[in-house]
Amino acid sequence: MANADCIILMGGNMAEAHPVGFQWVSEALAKGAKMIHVDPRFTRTSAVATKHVSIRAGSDVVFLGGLINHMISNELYFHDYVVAFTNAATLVSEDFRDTEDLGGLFSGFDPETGKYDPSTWAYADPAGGTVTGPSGEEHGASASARAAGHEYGSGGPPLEHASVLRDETLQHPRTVFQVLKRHFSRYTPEMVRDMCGISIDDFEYVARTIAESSGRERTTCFGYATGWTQHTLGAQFIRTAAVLQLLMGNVGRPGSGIMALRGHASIQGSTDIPTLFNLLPGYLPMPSVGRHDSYREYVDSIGSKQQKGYWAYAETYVVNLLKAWWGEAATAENDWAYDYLPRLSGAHGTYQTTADMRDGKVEGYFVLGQNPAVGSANGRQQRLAMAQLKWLVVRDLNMIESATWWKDGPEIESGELRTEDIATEVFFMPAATHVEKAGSFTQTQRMLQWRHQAVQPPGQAQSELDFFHELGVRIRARLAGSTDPRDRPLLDLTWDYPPDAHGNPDPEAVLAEINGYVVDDRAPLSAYTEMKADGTTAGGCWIYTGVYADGRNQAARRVPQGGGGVTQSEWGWVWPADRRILYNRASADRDGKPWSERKAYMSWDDAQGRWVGPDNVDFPVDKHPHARPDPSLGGAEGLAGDDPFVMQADGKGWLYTPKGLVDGPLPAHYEAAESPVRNALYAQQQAPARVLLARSDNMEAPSAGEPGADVYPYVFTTYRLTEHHTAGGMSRWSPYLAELQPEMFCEVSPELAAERGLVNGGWATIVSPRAAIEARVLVTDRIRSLTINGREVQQVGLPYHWGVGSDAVVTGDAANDLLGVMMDPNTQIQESKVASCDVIAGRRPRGADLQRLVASYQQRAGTTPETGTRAVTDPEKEGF
Amino acid sequence: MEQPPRKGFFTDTSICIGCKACEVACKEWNHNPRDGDLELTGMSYDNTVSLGASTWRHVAFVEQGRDAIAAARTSGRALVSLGMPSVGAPASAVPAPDVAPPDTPEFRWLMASDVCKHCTHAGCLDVCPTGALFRTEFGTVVIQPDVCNGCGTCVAGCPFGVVERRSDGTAAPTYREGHRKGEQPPVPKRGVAQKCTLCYDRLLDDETPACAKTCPTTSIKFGDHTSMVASARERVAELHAQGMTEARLYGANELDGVGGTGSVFLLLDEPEVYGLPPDPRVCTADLPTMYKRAGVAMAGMVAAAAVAFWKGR
Amino acid sequence: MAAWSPLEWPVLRQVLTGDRTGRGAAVQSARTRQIESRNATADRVVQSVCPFCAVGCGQKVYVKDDKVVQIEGDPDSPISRGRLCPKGSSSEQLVNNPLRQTKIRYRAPHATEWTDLDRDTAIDMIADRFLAARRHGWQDHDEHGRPLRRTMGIASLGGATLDNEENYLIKKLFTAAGAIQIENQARI
Amino acid sequence: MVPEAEFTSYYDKPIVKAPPWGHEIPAYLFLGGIAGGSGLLAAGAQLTGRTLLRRNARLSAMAAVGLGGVALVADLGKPSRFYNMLRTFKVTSPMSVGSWILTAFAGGLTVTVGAEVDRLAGARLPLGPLRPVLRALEGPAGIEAAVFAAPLAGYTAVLLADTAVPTWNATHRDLPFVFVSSASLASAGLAMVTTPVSEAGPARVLAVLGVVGDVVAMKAMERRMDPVAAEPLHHGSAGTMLRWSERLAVAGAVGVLAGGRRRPVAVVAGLALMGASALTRFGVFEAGIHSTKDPRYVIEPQRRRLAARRAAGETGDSITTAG
Repeated sequence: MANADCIILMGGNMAEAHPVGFQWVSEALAKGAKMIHVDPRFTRTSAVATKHVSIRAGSDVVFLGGLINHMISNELYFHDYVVAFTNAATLVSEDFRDTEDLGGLFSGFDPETGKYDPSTWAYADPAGGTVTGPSGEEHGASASARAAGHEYGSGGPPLEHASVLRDETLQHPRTVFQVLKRHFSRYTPEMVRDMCGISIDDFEYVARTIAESSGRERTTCFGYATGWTQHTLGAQFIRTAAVLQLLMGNVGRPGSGIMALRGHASIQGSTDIPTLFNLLPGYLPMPSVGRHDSYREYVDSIGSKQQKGYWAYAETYVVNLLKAWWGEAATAENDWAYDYLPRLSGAHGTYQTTADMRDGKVEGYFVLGQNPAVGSANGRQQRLAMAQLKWLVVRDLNMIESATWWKDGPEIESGELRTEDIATEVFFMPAATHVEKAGSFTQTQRMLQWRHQAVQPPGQAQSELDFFHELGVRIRARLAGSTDPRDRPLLDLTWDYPPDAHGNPDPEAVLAEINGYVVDDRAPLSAYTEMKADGTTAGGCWIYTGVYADGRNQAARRVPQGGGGVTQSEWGWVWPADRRILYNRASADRDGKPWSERKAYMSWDDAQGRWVGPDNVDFPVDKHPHARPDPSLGGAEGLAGDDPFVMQADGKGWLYTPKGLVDGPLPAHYEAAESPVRNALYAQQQAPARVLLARSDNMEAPSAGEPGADVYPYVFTTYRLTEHHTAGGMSRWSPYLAELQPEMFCEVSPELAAERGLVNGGWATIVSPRAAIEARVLVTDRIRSLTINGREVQQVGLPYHWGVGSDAVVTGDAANDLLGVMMDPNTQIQESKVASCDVIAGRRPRGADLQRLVASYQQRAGTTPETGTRAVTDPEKEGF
Repeated sequence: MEQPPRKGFFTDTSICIGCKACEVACKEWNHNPRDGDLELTGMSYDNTVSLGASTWRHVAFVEQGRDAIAAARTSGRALVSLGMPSVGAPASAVPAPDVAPPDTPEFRWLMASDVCKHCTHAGCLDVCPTGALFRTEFGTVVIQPDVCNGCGTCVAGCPFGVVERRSDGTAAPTYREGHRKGEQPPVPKRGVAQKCTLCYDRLLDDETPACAKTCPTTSIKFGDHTSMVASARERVAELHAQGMTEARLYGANELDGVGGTGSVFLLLDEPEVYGLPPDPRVCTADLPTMYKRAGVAMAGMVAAAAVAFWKGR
Repeated sequence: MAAWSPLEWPVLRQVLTGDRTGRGAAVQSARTRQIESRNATADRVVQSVCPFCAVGCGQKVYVKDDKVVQIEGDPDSPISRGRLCPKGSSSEQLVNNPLRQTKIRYRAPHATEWTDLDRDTAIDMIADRFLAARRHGWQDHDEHGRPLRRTMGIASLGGATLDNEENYLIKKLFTAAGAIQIENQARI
Repeated sequence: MVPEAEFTSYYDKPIVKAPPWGHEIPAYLFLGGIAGGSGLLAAGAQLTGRTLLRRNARLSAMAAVGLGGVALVADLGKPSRFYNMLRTFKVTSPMSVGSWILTAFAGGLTVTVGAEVDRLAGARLPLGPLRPVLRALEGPAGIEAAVFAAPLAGYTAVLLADTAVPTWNATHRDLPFVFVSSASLASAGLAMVTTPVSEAGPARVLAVLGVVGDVVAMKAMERRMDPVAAEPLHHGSAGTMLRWSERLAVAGAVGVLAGGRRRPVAVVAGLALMGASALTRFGVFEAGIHSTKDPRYVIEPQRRRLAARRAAGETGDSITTAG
């Protein structure tokens, strides 16, 4: 990032959320770069930005689409890069119909199910027809790992093969480029002004700055965070930026790219080695019933051997995982114990689980270093759901609200729950801090860093590793001798980790298993390319292979400053294959020469016959840039010398997504699920494929144009402050942090304050269809009222760190209680950044009056569980 | 005994992001108790209000509109035209492709981390009767908590309002012991004056002070005082070259009322906007005059007494 | 405290040393002259990584008498260059926080208060409940007779603040047990 | 709304901190003045052979020193470390200088009081062979104490003025005159209360001179101060106290002149004068504390003097510089 000439921070507040990461922005600024912050609020990031552009929350696609349109129509895109490295020249199927043709929907939408059939979005096949997926299914990475905006994770979805039609003049009307041009033509500066509240001058300033800071000599970098992911079309927010960055040639080059700024120490790691329902380690999908009933179906669906790049070897990764888990019980004869894996049947995300819990379908719940009573959307639903559990295990450092809701939660105060009536058994297990256990975190740029243990955990505290290992041992002991086939997976599980001096499993041994080894002699593998699909190697997470190369813990490498080279490669270990910039083949042109001296990184050295540069090339190291292998070849062999996007099935950067996203091949702007603004781009108001959870405990506010929309007239957005950490479990118990931001507050514009009689330092009550909370008021010019479609729209800012309890140093109402659960269909992430509310002066009612207040609003607005749940906007019914 | 060079801070507020890491790192290192009573102040994002006995770094937050920004630019320009001592633009000016002034004139949010100034002429040090305050080998001013008897004179002696005698540590004291709101955390060193030591213990071990070490954006720089002043001058010239005439230095002038400060600041507005005095003067600068005047007055008193006994019947 | 000596009297030292005005070395106390950095006196220093956000800043953990006495930025880290944000700077307080829980607490059904449990009992109780819930929520086949081999009785949330090795064991154990409702912050 | 920071201050928060001093401090200022003045009266009486005045003045001084010392110690944050006041001698610290003055004064005074008490007790104190020594030292000790009497009465003015407290600092040229005058009139007043009119003649003269000095010095001081820094002397409780102080002082002087030879009048006038002095000390103290609470008292005088210097072409001494 320090190498960028222009940095666009959008949908994130980097200076506040990642102050230390922000030093690289500071450094770029000191070198003369520009930084533009596009955000609904003027934050601490804006304070040091070259320019702050105020945008209506949730309208980012309009703004970015406007930029795409500007770059295309003024021919400001990086032509040579686009032609060479993206799918701009690729032809799309004749059957594809764009939003232009279908009133805001793409072809293939089924209003009954609310889902798209993506088959018409495919590339045109030279042999006629379309290039579809191997068995019509995508692998897990694209369908949901993007959950946390993991744009460069492990690549795109599979294609049957990589043979496509291309027109490098970009003139054919069915080239991706022409489709793109037409699609974004309605994203004009005027549209940006009317929908985002951004003046044409400001828009042009941003456009000019990006255009001037892109191309051969310069690069622009984007940074985003949950301001993009937490929307009903969050993945498409990121896609829009990716399209723009590909158009401008800002991917795979120094100072380029799109940086996901993630919020947790190992949130990347917990997606790579996922504690997520839909994934297995290394972005392999959890098998789904009906699609993956047999091993063959499963393996073929992940990656086709005929597609280009490294996903073609997916079967190898699967075999190694199964072998690592079930050891000798996994054999070629039993399909490597594939049948030991449980099957999904639809989404089993945390919010679906919560609903099931509330309905009494879940008995036991482990909450591990997380605080859903405060941190999850619709907190009341979360707490009421937990009250239906038989038992709950909370493992944390502090006595968080998720462990105490049964005695001091908001529902106890309001009388909805009575402690004596709650049958849930609660185990609070004290956890170990990061210095009381050894292990690795994977940070936001995919780097694994090892933490050495400093001291033993105090008292009865223990690490997750020790606890779950011990739990596994006892469960297996109880089942010993069982003949029930359902117990086989547990009994055959490899669960014999050598103990350390204190009798706990050695975390390095776990890392070694993750890394992978030769089954015979336990020799560690040094690269995933060494993995075999014949059962002679095993490895728990193929993308991490190499982290234990040579039997050394590479994540523990700590040469000061990483050894001083440009890539600082002797510090930690970066997956995949210790590569610091992904797709870095794109830092050189088609012929393998640097695009410019200034932005030189990797390049082809004819003399040595290999790619050279400061990094490990993200490409077959000896593949000549002019190599043109037989199109029918798959895997790494199939990659052409100018196919830098080695994880995409055609080796190209995807401006258009023929497969892999479930809500459209191109981004299109839809309004948030709750919005007081009409979508001016299309008749379709909300994202048609958004995921809903229509329940009486998860009501939605009417959107613009619907009766009752004016009952919740304001837009609120939630965010975090630099002084606190998410739901506060690690910060509200710290006196030093608590005193810096001691109370829940809301930020409002002077105009809204005047409208509602709010006083700086006083109290306000914020009401949504789910809940009402109180907050101290900060009236500030940092929040602007915006003119949208000619009418003023007021936004309310709500930090979400506080929760109701009695153990923390500071407590307060939880902003997340206001949120409903409406989700992005790609990621199953809820929309936290935009929703509708009303604000009134004064503190909220206590006791039973609180629910009465919420109910009276619901009545006035006429909301029912069905409100806002129609997939396709009906123009007739909406009156236009 | 060889004297190490004078040490100091250069706090460049133009790159401060208001994260308050300095406040936390300072408290953590110095084991200072939580301050205040955990109430929102309504002063933008500032909830610690000022420097004090337990808050030795304090980040100020100032929200300003167009008029205030214009005024700051004007007052900054006036400083330049006063012909202040100024080194020219740095030899290696940054190769900025575009020196147009940042075009966000409608609004700005200033953040500035304040700290003890470690004055060349330190009022607190001068007026201390017990020798609890002393000037270290690093040219910094430090309180010895084992000597201080809490007379409080240094509190009155500081023109910047830095020193404070530590009482119970909260603004609205309660005497329930504990850490939560409404409770009183244990307060060490109660009753003695407290302020920034510029991490005297860390300096002895050749370590950077906690605040400067943690600062994510290098807004707080630490080093030899002369080089701090030099880089401050370079930085202000750089900003002026970019058209940011509101930038100015505070404490870099050894001819000022406190002989220059060990902690130098780059500000973007008048000092009082940040809660700093515009023209501080060490009180002991006038001490000779005071002693002289007091001598005359005392002589007068003796004379009056003499007259009284001579005339009084 | 060392025995008091008349020569320690600063007034005398003012006269004897050059510090006539009593504003320098003459007034230093014996304790002041012995000041040392607690980093310098630590028994060992351990390299670690900040547990808060995903930047992955390096930390140095100073330990004395098996107690963490200081956590600060690791200047060797190319990621953070020794710097930490306010949260990272509070890490020592996270570890040594007086409010931190170090005891297992158990709330029985309908109880109004916590009680204590020893760890052995607690893990045994959880193992029993785990197996029971697994059994109760077990599904062998879906309505079309296709294999499911899973349990809907157990769910889990969390992992984004945990180690890769921990997440790996959690996922491994839960998957082998047939539990699928495993989620973390990445989706929140 | 978050108030946009005024041009002049940071959310109206104080710039300088008020010293953590309670009412023990003005009480001490008052008592120190009484002690110093009484020390001078005692020495005069000693030299002019007024035994009653000598005895009463010495005892008064001792009482004032004792009470004052208690007040001082009580106001410390760590009273148990009061002895550190003599840990060092710092000429830059009026508090240090004052501590040595107080010690020196109290030293001589204690000897004289010992002698007086022994006399009062009819030489029945168990002094043994020390009695002649005491008697021999009594005279020189009285003179020694007298040497430190005026400094004791006056140093407190420097103590207050030598601070960053705007109103106190602005008085630094003239407050010593106010304080020695106030000390004179108060100690004289006390002598008029304790001593028969026959021996109180010098006290009456000193009282009148003290009142004249007090009123004149106060007026001169206020005139010379920055008008904003002087404001707290006129407003609020400080203003009220200082107005009543002047009234009581003048009334006391009139009483002395009109009827000072009548004991009851002398007693009333003496009490009035003591009241006047106490009010002066509390008033000046309060005014100073008040001036720390509002940043305006720091900013406005400082900006004015900065502007004046700049207008006069002195541009090299500002803390704010362009480079």
